[in-house]
Amino acid sequence: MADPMRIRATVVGDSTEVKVLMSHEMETGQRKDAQGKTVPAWFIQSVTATYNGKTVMSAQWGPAVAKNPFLAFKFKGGTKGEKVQITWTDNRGDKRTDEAVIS
Amino acid sequence: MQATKFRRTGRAALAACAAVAMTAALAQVSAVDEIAKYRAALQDGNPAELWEARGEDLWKAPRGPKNVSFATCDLGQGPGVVKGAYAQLPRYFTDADRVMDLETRLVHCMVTQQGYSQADAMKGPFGGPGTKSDIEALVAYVTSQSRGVKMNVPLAHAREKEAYALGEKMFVYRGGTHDFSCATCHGEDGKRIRLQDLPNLMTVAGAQKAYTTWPAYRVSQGELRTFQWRLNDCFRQQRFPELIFTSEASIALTMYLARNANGAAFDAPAIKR
Amino acid sequence: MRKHFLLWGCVGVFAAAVVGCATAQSDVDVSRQAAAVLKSSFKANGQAGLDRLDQDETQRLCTQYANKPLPKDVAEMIEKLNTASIKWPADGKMQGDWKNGEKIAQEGRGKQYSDDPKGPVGGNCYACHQLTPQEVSYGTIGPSLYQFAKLRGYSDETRKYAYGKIWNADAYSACSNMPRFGHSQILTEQQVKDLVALLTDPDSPVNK
Amino acid sequence: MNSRRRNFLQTGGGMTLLTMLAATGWLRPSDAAAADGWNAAAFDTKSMDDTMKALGGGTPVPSKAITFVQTPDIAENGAVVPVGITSAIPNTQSIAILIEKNPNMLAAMFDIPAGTDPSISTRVKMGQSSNIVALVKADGKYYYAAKEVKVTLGGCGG
Repeated sequence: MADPMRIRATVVGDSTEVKVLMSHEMETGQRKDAQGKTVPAWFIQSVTATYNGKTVMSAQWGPAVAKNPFLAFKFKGGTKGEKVQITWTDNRGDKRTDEAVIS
Repeated sequence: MQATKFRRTGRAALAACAAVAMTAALAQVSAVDEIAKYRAALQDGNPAELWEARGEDLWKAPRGPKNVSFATCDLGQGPGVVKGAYAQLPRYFTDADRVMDLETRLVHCMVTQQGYSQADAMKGPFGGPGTKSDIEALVAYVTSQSRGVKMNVPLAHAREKEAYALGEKMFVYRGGTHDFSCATCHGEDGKRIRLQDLPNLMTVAGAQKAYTTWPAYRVSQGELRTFQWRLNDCFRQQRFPELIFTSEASIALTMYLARNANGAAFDAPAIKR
Repeated sequence: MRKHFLLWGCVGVFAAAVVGCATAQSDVDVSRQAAAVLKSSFKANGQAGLDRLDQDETQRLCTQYANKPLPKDVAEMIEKLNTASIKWPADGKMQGDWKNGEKIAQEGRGKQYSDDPKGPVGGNCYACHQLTPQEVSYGTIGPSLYQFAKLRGYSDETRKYAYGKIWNADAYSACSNMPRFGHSQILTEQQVKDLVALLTDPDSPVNK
Repeated sequence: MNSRRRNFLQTGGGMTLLTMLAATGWLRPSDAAAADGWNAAAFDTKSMDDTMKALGGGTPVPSKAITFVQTPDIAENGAVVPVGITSAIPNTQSIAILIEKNPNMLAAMFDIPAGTDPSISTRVKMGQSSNIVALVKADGKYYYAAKEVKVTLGGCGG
C-alpha cells in the first residue's frame, strides 16, 4: 500500500492553488540494482484532480517524472472548507486517492 | 617542436587564453547563480513531508512485541513530548546512563518499551530504493517538531562534556588511504567541493548553518537523509571503514556539532541537491 | 628561533594543565581516548578494513597538531619523511598522456567501501582544483591549477614538481589536505604520469 | 523504433499495440490494465516528429506566448529538475513536457480543462544536459517553446 499524498489546497484570489507531493519510486526501467539486474519500470501513469465531482486537472506521466513527484496547478473558484480529491494510478495498477480541505 | 610552435602563436594564444579565462570566470559566476535558482525552485514542495507524515503515524501507532506507542518514550522533555526535543539532543539520560542522540534514544525506547530486540530495533537505519526506513521516518517527524526552535544542547553533565571533547578530537583525526579527516573538507571558510559549498564546521556560524539543515531530502537520491546518515556517508567518502549506527563515535561527533550550533533556529527537514 | 617556539609551546601545554581542574583529562589522554573510541565505532566493510584507522607517523603528527600551529621542526621532519618515500619513475619520464589524465582527474571513485575493488580508481582532482576551463564544476579546497605549466614554464623542473607533489604532497607541504596518491598506492605510476601530462603538456587544455 | 512501425502501432488497434509493446519487453502484459487511456505510443518516442505523430498532431509552431517559470538554466542534479510552464495562448487544452535527450522524449502531458489555469509545475529527470520542450495544444493546434537546461556533476562523484 502506497503512502498517502501530501496535498495543499489554498485559495489565492479567485482561484485555488493546489500543490501535491506523492510517494512513489518512479523507476525508469533502466536502472540496475547492485547485482546488475535491471529494475523494472514502475511509475505513475495517470493523475486526476477533482473538485465537486468536476475534473480540474488530469495528467499522463512517463517514467521521466522525478521520484516522489511534485505537481502544482491552479483552478478558478474553489471554496474554503470544501475538498479537492486527487487520484493516481501506476503501471502496476496500484491506485491511491487522497483529499485535502481547501484553506 | 611544440615549444617553437607555441612561441610563434604565443601572442594569439595569449589573447585567446585571456578570453577563455574571462568566459570561464563568467560561466562560473552564472553557474553559481543558476544553481542558487535551482535550489530555490526546490524549496516549494519538499518530499521530506512524506517522511514526516509517515513518521508521525509510526510515532503514534502501537508497535513491537509489547504493542505500545512512543507515548511513553522520553526524548528529554518528558514522556511522549516531541515538541522542541531535537533542539536539545544529544544529552545525557539518567535511565540509560549514557549520552544519546535521537536515533540512539529511539532505539532505546523500542527495546525497553516496545519490546524489540536490539538487533531488530537497529535494522534498516537508512532507506534505499524500494526499502523504507522506519527510523528515518521517525527522525523526520521528531525533527520537524523542532522547526523554528533554537538549538540548546546541554553541556552540563560530565558525560556530555566528555562526549563533546571526544567529538572535537575525532573531527580532526586523519586516517584511511587518503589521509582525510572531517576537517579536511570542513575546516576552512569559503571552500567548495566541485560546486558544493562546504560549511566550516569548526566555526559556530558553519556548524549552525549545517546542523540546523539536517535531516534533508536529497534530490540526488530521492531519499530523506538524517544527520547520522550524513556522518556515515562522510566517512565512506573519507575512505574510512563503515561507521556503526548509534556508535559512541557517531554520538560524540553529533554532540560536538550540535552543541556548536547552539543559538541558531533549527530549520529542517530541509531539501538539498 | 625554533627553540623559542618550542619553549612557548611547552609553556602553553603546562598552562593548560594547570588551568584545567585536577580531574580533567590532559589533551593527550583525550586524544588517546578518541582514537580508541573511533576504533570501536567502525566495522570493516568491503575493501575498507579497520586497519584504515591505524595512523602512520604523518597522520599521527598531523592529527596531533591539527588545532595548533605546526612547529617548524615537526613540519620539516614530516616533509623529510615523505620526500624519502617518493618513487621517481625508473625510465626518468614524468609525462604521460593528458587525455587519460583528464579522465583520472574526473574520476571520483576508488578505495571507498562502496566501490568495486576491481573498478576504476581516480584522483578526483576536480573535487578540489580548477583544471581545464571547460569543466565548470570544480572545487576550491586546493588552488586553481589552470595554466599550471603555462605559468611555471614547460620545463623538467615543472614536471618533476608535479610528479613529486602528486606522489606525495606532504613532502612539499607538511599536513597538506591532498592525499599522497603515489605513496598511499591510490594511483599507479602511469596514472601519476598521466596527471602530470594534464598539468604540463602544452597541448593539454589546462594550459590553453 | 522507426516511424513505419509507429504508424503501424497507431493504426494497429489496441490489442496489437499492447501485444507489440509487451513483446519488446517494455511493457509487461499486466501493465496493460494500469491506466485507462495512457498513451503508450507517445511515451515511447525518440523524436519530436514521432511524438507529434503519436499525439495525432501536425507540425508545432514556435510561440513566444509559452514561458518557462521556475526552470533553472543549470540543474545541480538531473534526478530532479523543476519545470514550470505557462501558456498565454487562448484556449490552451494541454501542456506537455518533452526532454530532447532523454531515452524517451515525452515526460508528461497535462490536460487543462476550462477553468483551470494553463500553467503547471512539476519535476522531471534528465539523463544529461538537453533542451526541454514545452508543447502546447490550443484550439486543436500545436505550439512549442524550448529551453536548454544544463545538468552538472555533483559532490565527490562517488
